[in-house]
Amino acid sequence: MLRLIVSRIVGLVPLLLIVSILTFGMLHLVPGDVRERILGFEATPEQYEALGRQLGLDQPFLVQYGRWLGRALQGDLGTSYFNSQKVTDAVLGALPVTLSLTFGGMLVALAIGVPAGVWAGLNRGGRVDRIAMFMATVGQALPNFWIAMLLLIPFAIWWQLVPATGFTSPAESIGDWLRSILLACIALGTSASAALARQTRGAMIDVLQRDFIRTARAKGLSRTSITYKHALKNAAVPVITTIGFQVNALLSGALIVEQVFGLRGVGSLVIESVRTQNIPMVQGVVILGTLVIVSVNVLVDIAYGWVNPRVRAS
Amino acid sequence: MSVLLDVADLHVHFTLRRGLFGQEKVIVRAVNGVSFMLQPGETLGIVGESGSGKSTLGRALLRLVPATSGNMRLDGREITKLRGRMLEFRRDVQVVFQDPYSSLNPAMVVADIIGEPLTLHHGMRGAARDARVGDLLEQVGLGRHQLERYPSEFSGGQRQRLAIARALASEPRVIVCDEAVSALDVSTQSQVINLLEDLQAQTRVAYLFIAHDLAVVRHISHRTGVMYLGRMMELGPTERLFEAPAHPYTRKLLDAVPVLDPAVQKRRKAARRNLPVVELPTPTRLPAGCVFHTRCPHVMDVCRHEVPEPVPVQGGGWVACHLQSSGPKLAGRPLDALG
Amino acid sequence: MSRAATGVAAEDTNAQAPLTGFARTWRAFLQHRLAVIAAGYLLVLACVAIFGQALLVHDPLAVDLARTFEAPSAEHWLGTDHLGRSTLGRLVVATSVAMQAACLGVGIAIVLGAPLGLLSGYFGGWWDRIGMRLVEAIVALPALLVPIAILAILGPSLTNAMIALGIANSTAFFRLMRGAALEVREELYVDAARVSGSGNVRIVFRHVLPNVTGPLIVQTTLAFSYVLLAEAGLSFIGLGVQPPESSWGVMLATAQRYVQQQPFLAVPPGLMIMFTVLAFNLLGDGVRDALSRAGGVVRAASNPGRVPGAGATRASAAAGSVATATVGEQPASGPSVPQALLSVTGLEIRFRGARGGELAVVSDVSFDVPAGRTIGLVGESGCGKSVTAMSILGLLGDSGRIAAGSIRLAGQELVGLPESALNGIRGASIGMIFQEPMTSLNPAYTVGNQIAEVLVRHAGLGRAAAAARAVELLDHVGIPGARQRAACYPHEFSGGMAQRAMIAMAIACEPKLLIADEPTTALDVTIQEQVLDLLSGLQEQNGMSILLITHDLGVVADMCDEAVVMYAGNVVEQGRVDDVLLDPRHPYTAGLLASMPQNLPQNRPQSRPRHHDRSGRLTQIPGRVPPAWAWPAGCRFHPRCPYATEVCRQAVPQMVAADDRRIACVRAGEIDPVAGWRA
Amino acid sequence: MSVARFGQCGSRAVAGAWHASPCTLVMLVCSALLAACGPVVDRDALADRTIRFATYQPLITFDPHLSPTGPTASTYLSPVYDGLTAPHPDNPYDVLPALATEWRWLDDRTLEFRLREGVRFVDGEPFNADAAKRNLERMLALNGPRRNTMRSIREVSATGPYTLRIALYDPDPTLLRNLSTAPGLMVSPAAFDHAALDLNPVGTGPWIYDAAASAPGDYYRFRVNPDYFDPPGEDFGELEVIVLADGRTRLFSVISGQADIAIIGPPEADHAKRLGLELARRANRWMGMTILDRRGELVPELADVRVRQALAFAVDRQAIADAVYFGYASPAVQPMAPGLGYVPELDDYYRYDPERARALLREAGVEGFSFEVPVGSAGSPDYEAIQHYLRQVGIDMRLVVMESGAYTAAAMARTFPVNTIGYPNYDPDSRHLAIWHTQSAFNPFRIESARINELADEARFSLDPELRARNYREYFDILGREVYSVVYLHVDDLAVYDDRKLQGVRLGAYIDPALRDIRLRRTTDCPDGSAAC
Repeated sequence: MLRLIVSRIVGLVPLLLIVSILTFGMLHLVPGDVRERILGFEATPEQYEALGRQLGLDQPFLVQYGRWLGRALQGDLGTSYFNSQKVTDAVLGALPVTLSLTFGGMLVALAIGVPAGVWAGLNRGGRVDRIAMFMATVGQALPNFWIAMLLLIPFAIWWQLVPATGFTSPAESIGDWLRSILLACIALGTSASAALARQTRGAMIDVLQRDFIRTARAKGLSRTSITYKHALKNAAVPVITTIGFQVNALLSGALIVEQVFGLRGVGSLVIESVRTQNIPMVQGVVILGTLVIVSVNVLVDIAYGWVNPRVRAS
Repeated sequence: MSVLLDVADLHVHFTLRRGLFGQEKVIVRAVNGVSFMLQPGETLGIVGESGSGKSTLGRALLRLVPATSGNMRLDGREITKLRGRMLEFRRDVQVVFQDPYSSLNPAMVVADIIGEPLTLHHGMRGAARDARVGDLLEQVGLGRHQLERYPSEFSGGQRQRLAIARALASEPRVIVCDEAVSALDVSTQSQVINLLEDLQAQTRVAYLFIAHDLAVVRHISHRTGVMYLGRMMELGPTERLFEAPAHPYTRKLLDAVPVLDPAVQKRRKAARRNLPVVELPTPTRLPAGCVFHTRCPHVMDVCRHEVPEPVPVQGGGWVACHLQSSGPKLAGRPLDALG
Repeated sequence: MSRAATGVAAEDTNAQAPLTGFARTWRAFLQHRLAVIAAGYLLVLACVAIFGQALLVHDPLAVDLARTFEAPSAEHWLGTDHLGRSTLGRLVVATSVAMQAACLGVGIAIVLGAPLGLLSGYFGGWWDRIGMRLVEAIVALPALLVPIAILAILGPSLTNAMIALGIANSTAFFRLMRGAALEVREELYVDAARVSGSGNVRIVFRHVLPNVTGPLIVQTTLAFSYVLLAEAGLSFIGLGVQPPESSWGVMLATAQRYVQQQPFLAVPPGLMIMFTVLAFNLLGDGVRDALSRAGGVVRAASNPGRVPGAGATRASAAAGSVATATVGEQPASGPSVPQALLSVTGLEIRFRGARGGELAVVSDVSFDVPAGRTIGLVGESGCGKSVTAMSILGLLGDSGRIAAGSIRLAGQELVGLPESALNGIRGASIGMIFQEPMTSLNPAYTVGNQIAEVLVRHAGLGRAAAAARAVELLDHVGIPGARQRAACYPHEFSGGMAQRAMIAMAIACEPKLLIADEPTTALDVTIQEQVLDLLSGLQEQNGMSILLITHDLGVVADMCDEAVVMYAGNVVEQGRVDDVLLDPRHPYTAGLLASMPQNLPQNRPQSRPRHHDRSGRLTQIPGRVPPAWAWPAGCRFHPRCPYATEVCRQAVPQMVAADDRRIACVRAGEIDPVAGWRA
Repeated sequence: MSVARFGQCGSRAVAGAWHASPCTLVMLVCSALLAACGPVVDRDALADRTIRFATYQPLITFDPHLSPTGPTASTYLSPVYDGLTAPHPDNPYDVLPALATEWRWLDDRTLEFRLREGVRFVDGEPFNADAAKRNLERMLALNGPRRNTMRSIREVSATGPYTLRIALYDPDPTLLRNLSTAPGLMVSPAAFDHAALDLNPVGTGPWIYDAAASAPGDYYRFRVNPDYFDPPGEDFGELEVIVLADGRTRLFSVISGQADIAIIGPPEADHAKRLGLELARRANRWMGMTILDRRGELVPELADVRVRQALAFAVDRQAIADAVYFGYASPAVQPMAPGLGYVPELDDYYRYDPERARALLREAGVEGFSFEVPVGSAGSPDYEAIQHYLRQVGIDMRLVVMESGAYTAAAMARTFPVNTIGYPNYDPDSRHLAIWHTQSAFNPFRIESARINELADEARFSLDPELRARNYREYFDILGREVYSVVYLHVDDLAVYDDRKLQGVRLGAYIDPALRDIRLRRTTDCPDGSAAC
């Protein structure tokens, strides 16, 4: 198990390196002169040159990348084009909002999707199954920001059960934090739960047809025991993979849903940075976002190893 | 008789990588120094348990996996190192696989499946091709009207007939039958075996008949080779090999196959030696010396260190066993053979 | 048991008019009502996208500042927006934009991802490794950030957004095609094509490509959903379609802006997105389903022989013929045997078909298993032997049931027992082992755990005691190093060891009866020998009875005291094993024996069985075992029987007992069942 | 399997954490839902003494000498910095004393300031003539975006510890006002070389920026400066500026009590009023198009003045003001609001008259033409409406929606024949230099209009109000009749606030409230006497 964890973490290094080269390279393809955007149109050639030196634009690409990487390893992802704000600070400042939404949404999705999927899988073909799967199919088709809009109006505007906007840090008040992300998490979780429910149901049905379930029945085990001991753990294998994918989808969804609630998370940061072509900021968001996703994937892999001894061994 | 196929000291090794960075290399010696010859119109049976390398041997012969070392000659022509499409070689050596379901492309109709080699090797197209495919279908006991059907519309036995028709299409000299009847039910199996025998009588095609079912091999083969963990342990005329096996492993295999006479079988069962259960060696961790020594009831010191060389056996063929070369003998015959 | 359902499909298509793969898929698709509706909806949507603007009553760009934010009315069916434009009109324009955008995005994704993935998967090697690393890297990026980063370079616009989404989504196609190509590459038919002389190009285009188009279509529909949702999201946050261009996302952004003035504005575009994505998803589901139903024939049926009771769940018009089968008639009393431990009488098992209706797959089956004896249930696949065995434990699954007959264990009637009572018997009085020991063990738990579980359940042992007993049991069934092996997972066992572990589990509670369903079929002969010896040894020690289900008559000869031969859901012959094997009385038994190549020991027996002919050719039984829905009237064997007469075509043979034998053949006694096969 | 089984998570046969987890999750989420469904906490109680202002634009830089003027400057710089002068809240052409207590023109090219004594920057450095001189010199040397507004300054000298003299190249009637904007704000000379000055201001203002408690881009907190030279009284509060990109969200933030005052757009205004919130409004900007390509290089038709006039006649301004701006705008035909540069006669000249527009086009021999217009995404509805009206007279205006950065850049390049920037509707001197002067940034085609330049040059180098009024009247008369810019509306800036908590709210010269003037209501001020406010 330890070996699995170590190998997964070591495996991250080349992955992150490739991602960083990709983003660094890609974002340096931006047409036009960066300096123009920073200095405006009235700057002198001397100013241009000085800024070029300051940004290291006079160096070859690899040197630029090497410098950037060196600093990035020390936690410095560069500085905004437009002021002295550190990219790392800006992104880390925005992450709590986005991560709250992502993982809150995941929690909602798990709480709805997994039981619904198990239930539907156990009652394959029954009414519960048909209703659950119909809802899941519809749920998958709902844009989460639309759900967010629809939730916002009654709950936050008419009845004011939760604030319509604003994020409270969990460090300040857990209750306020929950309130500030609740609607967004429900909006995000709804569509994610649909995918999760379908996947769980499929996994459940698949597992229930396996030979070892027949063995378990032939052993005279109770249905409860067969369902919860023998079926669930095996059904968890594909479901856990789905969770990995869903975290990625939820993070993306959070970027948009943030806008509905006017929460200043990574979404606002990146949208604004795209609009102003603040490349270091976009780059920082992509890199740190990737770090989040791959960290989650490592956790997913570890969980995967826990339910699937085969993975652990290899 | 002339030699059609000559395989000498064939090795097929695979490399697996393990560990964090794939730093641990594990070499799987799937086929480990196998030699034999095949004559036109002959059936050579290859028997062995799973992991014995018999299928890999067939695939190496078909050039589906590369040989690590050794030589294969077809009609005296070196075929081990052929490159490219090898059309001429492909025409001469064909295959019938075990699984009649996955060996036929589900997206193609019969005419295309069987017609493909006709187009490739004989340039036949259109009506001419279809006519020839029809002939082939009739030859294997199917009807011309089935030209436009998909493989999924046939039963297991019929599919195996289709696979045989495809193999025949290029008019090959050798057909590798890789467990060709193993997946079939008994009543269908006998139909296919009879078909193979009839075709051989008509076309003098040679079969390399790979199977785990000794009874089938005994029935169909002229000569039989026994493989264990990548090595050929014994090879000889089928009747001799089955009636007087020279290798303890051959004997063990033969003893393990139940016979249909309950009285006889009960006697054999009572006579079995109840050896302790051991973990079987795998192709990744081959025992030193004779690969069979870990399971051999007659194991001698020499078996643990030296790989036995093939020695001729009375009644035809050869065997690679120290008992036959350096073991104790009685009246000029190895002790074990007296059983 | 549900695998059985697909196992027969191959058989039934043979009887129907030949269908091309496409036609079959199409027909399967048409049965998917929701998917057909979805396809219709998308077709309408495509027409709206292409022709809609021409048909509109209202110019979608016609501003009417006097009539802003109107609710739906007869004139404006969906109301008006902030500039007094018809929402319906804008929706039509938006549909056109969305569809074009989606086509562009998906097109880019396919063109970029599919060919590369196909080649990468087919050829493998370095390119594949580099490609996969790149794809892994892109996949590790937060999904929407890739398009956003690309938009940072190209600037926000619809085309750029679509390029971005296309690139981001191309990885899905890359991975799909790579996976499919990898899978297909391993298929035997690709090897066969190579042996036929096909080059790589030909293999890729003729063999690989046609077999991956199905998944490709499914992925395409999913990609449409993804791109539509992502486009809406990007437009919503202002990075996609730019107003005054209209798209669903832009309309939602507008709706959000004017939510105080007219909340209804959010409804039409949202529903439109929902319905369209839903339609694509349903279409994808339908296509996937249709493909797996049509193509699944190939995949599911590629495990021939492994499917116990194949032919079980198929229902069709032919079910009518089943009605002639005799049901529930009490058979003549069996041969004189010691007190029966298990007594099966007049058993009939029916399965619900996929299209409704019920089909008897086993009928009028009776036999006894005396205490301490081994009874072999023999027959080819599809004869109903496994189903019979499963029915004893009440394990027929949801679609099967015992329709008639009785199963008594030591006098206790098992048919109709409630589940909880059966659970007390399963694993306790009756143990069971299966054909595939590897898949019959739960991969997620250690072997020791799974054995201990039975003991906790039935023997009332505590966890620790059960674990200790599990080790003893493993040792007892001859597993070396039992203590360490108990802590191992099934995948760390070889097939033979796993079957020993299964046996340990089955005998843990010292059952009176062990049902062994093809226990050695998946094993090598030398291992088979050991397992059979183990079973015999255990039987000697604790005197349990064994019901052995097998197709291998050699195993019957080795193990059994008595043989029960089944054909097409009926018992055709039954008797002492020497009698049945050496002197078969039923033509089927005789034919079966004659068609088997034989391995006789070197020291030949004095008496060679009569049916054994070493003249050269094997005896052939024409045809094959028909599937349950195609069972003929009269004697079910008559179409294949060389002795068949008109009587056989009509009369259902009854079980007749004579000299410890029971034979169900109308012509029993008048014929020599061996001689006829020689002709 | 039965539905009921599902609930048996805790049954004895089940052991191990996994089995319990679906149940645990359900319970966790349920408790979260319960916890979250209580009433919204009364946040006023938590931060009673803070004025929370929700705006749309994040800080660009706290370094005034590198900052543009405009809303971000007045939102973020004005709390922490003072200039020599301060803008007059009601009169855009007048200033109030600030760090300078009085000033006088020694001649029309020399201005002398008397500086306030005893003022210290928040880092403890004293403010004096030397500090002021070094600030102005730094500003000139740094060449920031608004240096051009100070281009008349020739030399700055400290003639005493608290007297400062500024020598000019030319007479400059706008200097005093410009000194109150960003480039004229005073930074502690000790902080000049701080690399992070752009995020850590060191000024003399009534508030001190609390960097530790702020999240740049998200929210900015300002503490009251206890040593401010002009103590504002105890009803003065702490300040928090919250950035919310979306107007609707900003309104919600006031509704849910997260902000006390917010910039909103016209769509939100009525909703805010219905909820009983107060609205502050001020018409600061005009909405319309400036014709960049008056020589017709890109669009030949635009060279004809009749075509340009047609653009002005074709649009129903009132309808747009009512429908798109919900009444928070008024029809206008000229850039300047009443005051300097306003020409009353023009108001009668351009009325909504599509017939006239068509006739003019016919006269010009133009039969339908098209041109492209860059529009910021927020301004899109306005131009979609205008597009509709222009189409009625046969003009095909195509909108190209752009992000703000690209949009401003496009307005200064020869890419489009017009721009749609909404300039302030006062201060003709600056507008001339920015828009219509031959060398203006927003005059990329370098179109020269001798008479206009002449009128403006005379006016902007003159300290004579009469002459300035006369010249600018003629200037804008020409501009109006020859349609250098087509003006459609003067648009209100809007701020919504909670008057139970705040008083003294009015909008400043840009789209932002005059933050320094806002006072907290004391409990006794509450209309209903409740303690909530």
